[in-house]
Amino acid sequence: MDATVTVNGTTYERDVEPRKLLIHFLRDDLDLTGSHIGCDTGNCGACSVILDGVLVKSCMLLAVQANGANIETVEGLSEDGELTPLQQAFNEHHALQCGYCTPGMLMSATALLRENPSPSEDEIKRGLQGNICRCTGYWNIVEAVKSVAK
Amino acid sequence: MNVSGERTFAAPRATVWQVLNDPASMAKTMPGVESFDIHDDRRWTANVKIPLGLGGLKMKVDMEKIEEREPEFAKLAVKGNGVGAMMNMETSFTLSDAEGGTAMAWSADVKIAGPVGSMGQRVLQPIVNQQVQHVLTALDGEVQEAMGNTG
Amino acid sequence: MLLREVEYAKPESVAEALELLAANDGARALAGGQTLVNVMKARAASPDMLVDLNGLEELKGIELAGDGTLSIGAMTTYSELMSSAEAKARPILGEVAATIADVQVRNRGTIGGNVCSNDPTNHLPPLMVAVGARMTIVGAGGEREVAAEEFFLGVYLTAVGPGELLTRISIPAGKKDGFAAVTLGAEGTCICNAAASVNGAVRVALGCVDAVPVVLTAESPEEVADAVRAASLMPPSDVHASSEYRIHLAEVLATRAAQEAAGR
Amino acid sequence: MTQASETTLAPAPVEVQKGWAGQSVKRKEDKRLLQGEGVFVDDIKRHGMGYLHFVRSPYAHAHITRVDVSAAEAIDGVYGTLTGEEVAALTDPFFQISSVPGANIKDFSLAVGKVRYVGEPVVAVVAETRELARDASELVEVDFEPLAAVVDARTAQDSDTPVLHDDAGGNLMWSGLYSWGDLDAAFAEADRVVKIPELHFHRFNSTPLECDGALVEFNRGVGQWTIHTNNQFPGFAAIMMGPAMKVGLDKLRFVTQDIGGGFGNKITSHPQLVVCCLLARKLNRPVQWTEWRTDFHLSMSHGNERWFQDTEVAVKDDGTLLGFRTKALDDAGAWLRYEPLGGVIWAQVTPGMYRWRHIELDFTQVATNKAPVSPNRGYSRMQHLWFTERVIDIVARELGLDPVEVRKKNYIRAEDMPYETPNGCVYDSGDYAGMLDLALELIDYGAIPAKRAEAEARGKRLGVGIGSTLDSGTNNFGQSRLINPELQFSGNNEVATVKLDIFGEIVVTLGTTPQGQGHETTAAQVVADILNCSVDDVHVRAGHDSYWNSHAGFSGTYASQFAVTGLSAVKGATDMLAAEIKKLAGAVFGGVPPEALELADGGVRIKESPDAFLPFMACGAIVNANNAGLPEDLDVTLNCRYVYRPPFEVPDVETKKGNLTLTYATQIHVAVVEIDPETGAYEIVDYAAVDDCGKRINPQIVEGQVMGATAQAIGAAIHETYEYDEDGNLLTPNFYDYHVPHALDMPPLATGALESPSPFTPLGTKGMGEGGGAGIHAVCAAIQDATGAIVTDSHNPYQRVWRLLHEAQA
Repeated sequence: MDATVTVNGTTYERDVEPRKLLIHFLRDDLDLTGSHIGCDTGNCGACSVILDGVLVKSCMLLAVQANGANIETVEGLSEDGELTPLQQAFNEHHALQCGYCTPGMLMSATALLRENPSPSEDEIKRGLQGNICRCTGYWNIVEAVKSVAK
Repeated sequence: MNVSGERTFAAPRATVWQVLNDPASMAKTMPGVESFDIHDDRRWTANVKIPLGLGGLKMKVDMEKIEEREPEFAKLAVKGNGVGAMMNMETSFTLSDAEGGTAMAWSADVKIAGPVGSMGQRVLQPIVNQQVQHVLTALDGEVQEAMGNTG
Repeated sequence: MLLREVEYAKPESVAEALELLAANDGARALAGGQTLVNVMKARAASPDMLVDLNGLEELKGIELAGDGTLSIGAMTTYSELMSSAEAKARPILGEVAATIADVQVRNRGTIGGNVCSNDPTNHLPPLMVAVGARMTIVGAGGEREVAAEEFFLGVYLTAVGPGELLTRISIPAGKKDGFAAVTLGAEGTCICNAAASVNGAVRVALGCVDAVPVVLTAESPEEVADAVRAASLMPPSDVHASSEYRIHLAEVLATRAAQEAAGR
Repeated sequence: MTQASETTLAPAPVEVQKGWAGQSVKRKEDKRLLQGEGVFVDDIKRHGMGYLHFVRSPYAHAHITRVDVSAAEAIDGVYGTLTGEEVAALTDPFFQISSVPGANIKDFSLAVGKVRYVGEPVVAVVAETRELARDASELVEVDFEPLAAVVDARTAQDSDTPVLHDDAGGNLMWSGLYSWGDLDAAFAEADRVVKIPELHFHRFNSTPLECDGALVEFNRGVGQWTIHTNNQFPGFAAIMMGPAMKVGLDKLRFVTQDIGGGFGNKITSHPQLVVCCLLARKLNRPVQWTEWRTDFHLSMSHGNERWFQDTEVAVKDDGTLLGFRTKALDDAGAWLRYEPLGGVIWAQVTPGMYRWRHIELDFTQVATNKAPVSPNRGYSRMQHLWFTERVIDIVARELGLDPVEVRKKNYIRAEDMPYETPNGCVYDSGDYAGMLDLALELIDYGAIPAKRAEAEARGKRLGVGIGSTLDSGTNNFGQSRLINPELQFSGNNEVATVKLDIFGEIVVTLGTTPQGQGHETTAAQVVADILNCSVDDVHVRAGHDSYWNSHAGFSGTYASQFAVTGLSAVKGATDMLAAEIKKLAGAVFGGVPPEALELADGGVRIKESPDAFLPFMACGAIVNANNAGLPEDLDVTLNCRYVYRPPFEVPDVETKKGNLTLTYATQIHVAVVEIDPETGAYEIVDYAAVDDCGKRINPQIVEGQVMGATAQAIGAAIHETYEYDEDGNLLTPNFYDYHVPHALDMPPLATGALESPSPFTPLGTKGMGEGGGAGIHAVCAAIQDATGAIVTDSHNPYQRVWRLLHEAQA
């Protein structure tokens, strides 16, 4: 089936099997390997992307469902290598170690801050509840997001 | 997983026994049965697509009667082989005359393996119970039908 | 992770969706996909066709009638329910929706999808039964309304038959509601949950203890525990809770939900 | 152009100037990871690659009676398959570490004749797309004859229990009696013997967010495999794969870059890697394998489940601990892949943090129909340290003493350091009592009684618990001989190369496989300090590549050793480079001795007349592209390879004594829990963690390790468990029921640190990162405090806490 998708400003037109998950479409068909897969039950959030302005887990969407949609992934956050304030804060606060959950964390935090520029610590934790990390214990991630909140 | 219970049928024991030992009617009690073939009066195979709400679970079910004491007790070995799940079950039932018909005490030791197991016990156990209820209800129907024929 | 081959259709209207569902008994409606797609990943059971309901405006929207009755479109997401002013008329709805899974799931997961998948640990089946919701089901034979306690038939099985769709859920006016759960981690999957609503007598619905919500009534919150014991529940046992422990949790949570409802 | 000069003995170490070491330099790795430009193994694509999917056993224990791949291979787009039969013909069984009887098991990379756990790979299918590979795997017909499953280690050796490995003659894999000191004298002197019938450390694992994977290419012309993988111990994988595949180790080129967490769980993927290699050769095309979460839970790297039975503790009434005796029963699962090393690694911390001298432990390891065990964060030491901490709290409860006092009375004292343990290990440095005071201060221990009352008023039961733990780092692999005296392993090593390129760029390669520990950054800090330049001038290549020739037998990242082995190798190589730069400059300036020269501002100059300056660029250019006229005997390449070897001896096989680890980092945690007595549900309302990890090269990275390990321990204590039903089905096969804690589950955390440099390492650093097990000890202690019942299991979900409360009341 036809899937015409705009990702980080570039429009792609592909023919995809209906059964192909959006996360596989991004990683395998478009070679945008920034978003990751960490589970097979929709729990871990490593595949989180922003679809038409809404934060979603791309492992629970079919690629054909994204036909005509506008998707933002981690690769589209920074402009030609210039880290955003949020990415800079992750570096400052050692909010990542292996980096496998980081793309999902950045997309969730980005969506949170767009909706609520000055979230409380509890609101930050709720905003990241759908993103599992096994290296940091989350404390530095919450601090990094807090430091960017207005 | 052990599941058991009692059920009374408004029918004489002989009729209930006859239905329980007729592979054709037993096959019809299987959930989502699509086809079956009878090898002999002790062994038969049914192809089923168990309706799981969100989709069908295709399975080839081989039944074999391994013990029998007419007309009161029988034990069956059931092997279900499908891609979504493998099932090994041993089930037995005891019939006794009861007020208004026949009382059947049944029990089953169900072993499930394969992908459906990865859905978690809290979903799996209710699904198994549902299929058992389906078989019992269908059995009721078969018994009534058998009553109808002989009536 | 890798689904079986499946067909996909995106109807323009409810009518077209019904045609597609009626034409193929292996077809299933795809709402938010937050349960269905995961079941398909496990390849335990797979539909032959997915009929995508996203984009059908007829199934969206939350209306508050003069008498306080709420009418919620089946494709309303949890996030929309949480932020809806109308839904504040029955506060428990938004409060419970806010504890379901996480932001990403709440942005896609729908009210209709939750009740139609009827996973025994879901939050909404017991809540809908407790508040006395009524489900509007549409099919070839026209439209009918089913009360919540008749709606849930089994795991992934509801009154919505082949070729039919749940279009709306209407919830009577009321405020005196409660919900209590013991979950896997903070606001995680429910190990046991209970919803309650007080309208004169106490009406309680228990989740996680059977394939469908178990309905109980009592005169007052204090008698709810007895009602639970009297129901002789036979809940499943799993790694998180034995049957015996789940029955105990049901007693405690039913009482707490009833007390919360009475206190409102 | 240049041949790296290699020496294994470094010249006199150069004094490390105070500079980059000790600073929390921002990580070099972050720029790519933050922009989604990291390269994880599933990101790698090759033209024509086939996707591999395993047909896995649905049964825990069954004979394989028939395998038929014809239907699968007939599908258009399926490239081919591999069966156990083919593997048994093409390869030898993997080398076994164990002595008899474990030594006799035949372990192939696919099941041969019999399956021994649910999820065990039976057949591999390779196809054009991921989905097609799985479709085709459903057409592979495998007939099984199910057998009864062995799921409880305690009955594994009963006469009527089925045997997994007929070659071993039973389910016993390995056993060994460890006994030091004079047990009889200790128990005679004791006022009282505290008996603990049974303690159980549960089965779980560290669950890195990225599962295993590989992309393997076979170069037919030279018979060379290039294995892009996230295996974290290539040295070990090569030692296992080479002999099995009957090829030289140089034919196995391991390449890693970014790894999504390891924690020990990515040490034993060699069976799957062999399958990928065989198929890459058979199909003559690259083979890509990605493991999904449910596959990982079912089949990989479970932690050691260990029972401590019939424990007896000799104590004085004043709380002085004299000694203990216990029987440890360890469940290795279906195969010995790194086991039975767990049977000796606990002995690195035999007394825990306490001064008792008379210790006996009878260790037994058995096979069961569960997933094979592999190292997990805290490997085998966490289990033993949990045991010693439980003993302390149970003894304190029995004697009616405050657990804080019993710890302080028995902790090894700062003035005793370096302290030799009863079995010959040497704790290098640390102030345990001082750390405990700091932790109690952070948790405001004095206010606990008031907080307990306030919680009681809210209907909650409050409890506080201490968990002290050691993080032994840098293994002496000679301890493997206590498992099997014939083994030819001992010591440890790691390799680094540092070179000046033609234009003077400083390029470092490591032998390690970082999975988030920031090696590129800390290595750069050490190099920059010695060459007196900026960390930004030091380029550390990402990941591992055996073609860089900067690896050795023990290369990898595991067992908390980078800060010692990795950084010491970097220091050694950089010292050599610094010496060579000075030797070169001395020649160029004309007979100037090294002592008269100094490195500064990206070059080398004469101390007395700094304007005589030679930038690194010039040095690189001279040696690499402009070397005419240099003195004949000038042995300078500016490309230095150094192999660091920690100072170890081979342990004594008879007495089982010897120094098994070089350094001991320490962690003391305190947890405060609040229990809802009606449901048993509880949460951690406050938490403090104090660590002493020796000299900290990058404090922020060290603290990150402590936090991560703490979060994993909290998850294990409350939610994470691998439990099986009696048929050997795993009840927590994915994140539905295996709840990994998220941000909302984390308690408030206060951290503190001391820095006791290690006297045994070149930089005073200590290996660290696995000591977080303390969180399990602390939560267990806090639950015992809150419920008043004795906690005998390391895993306490709400249901168990509810039962503990009712036991205590009954």
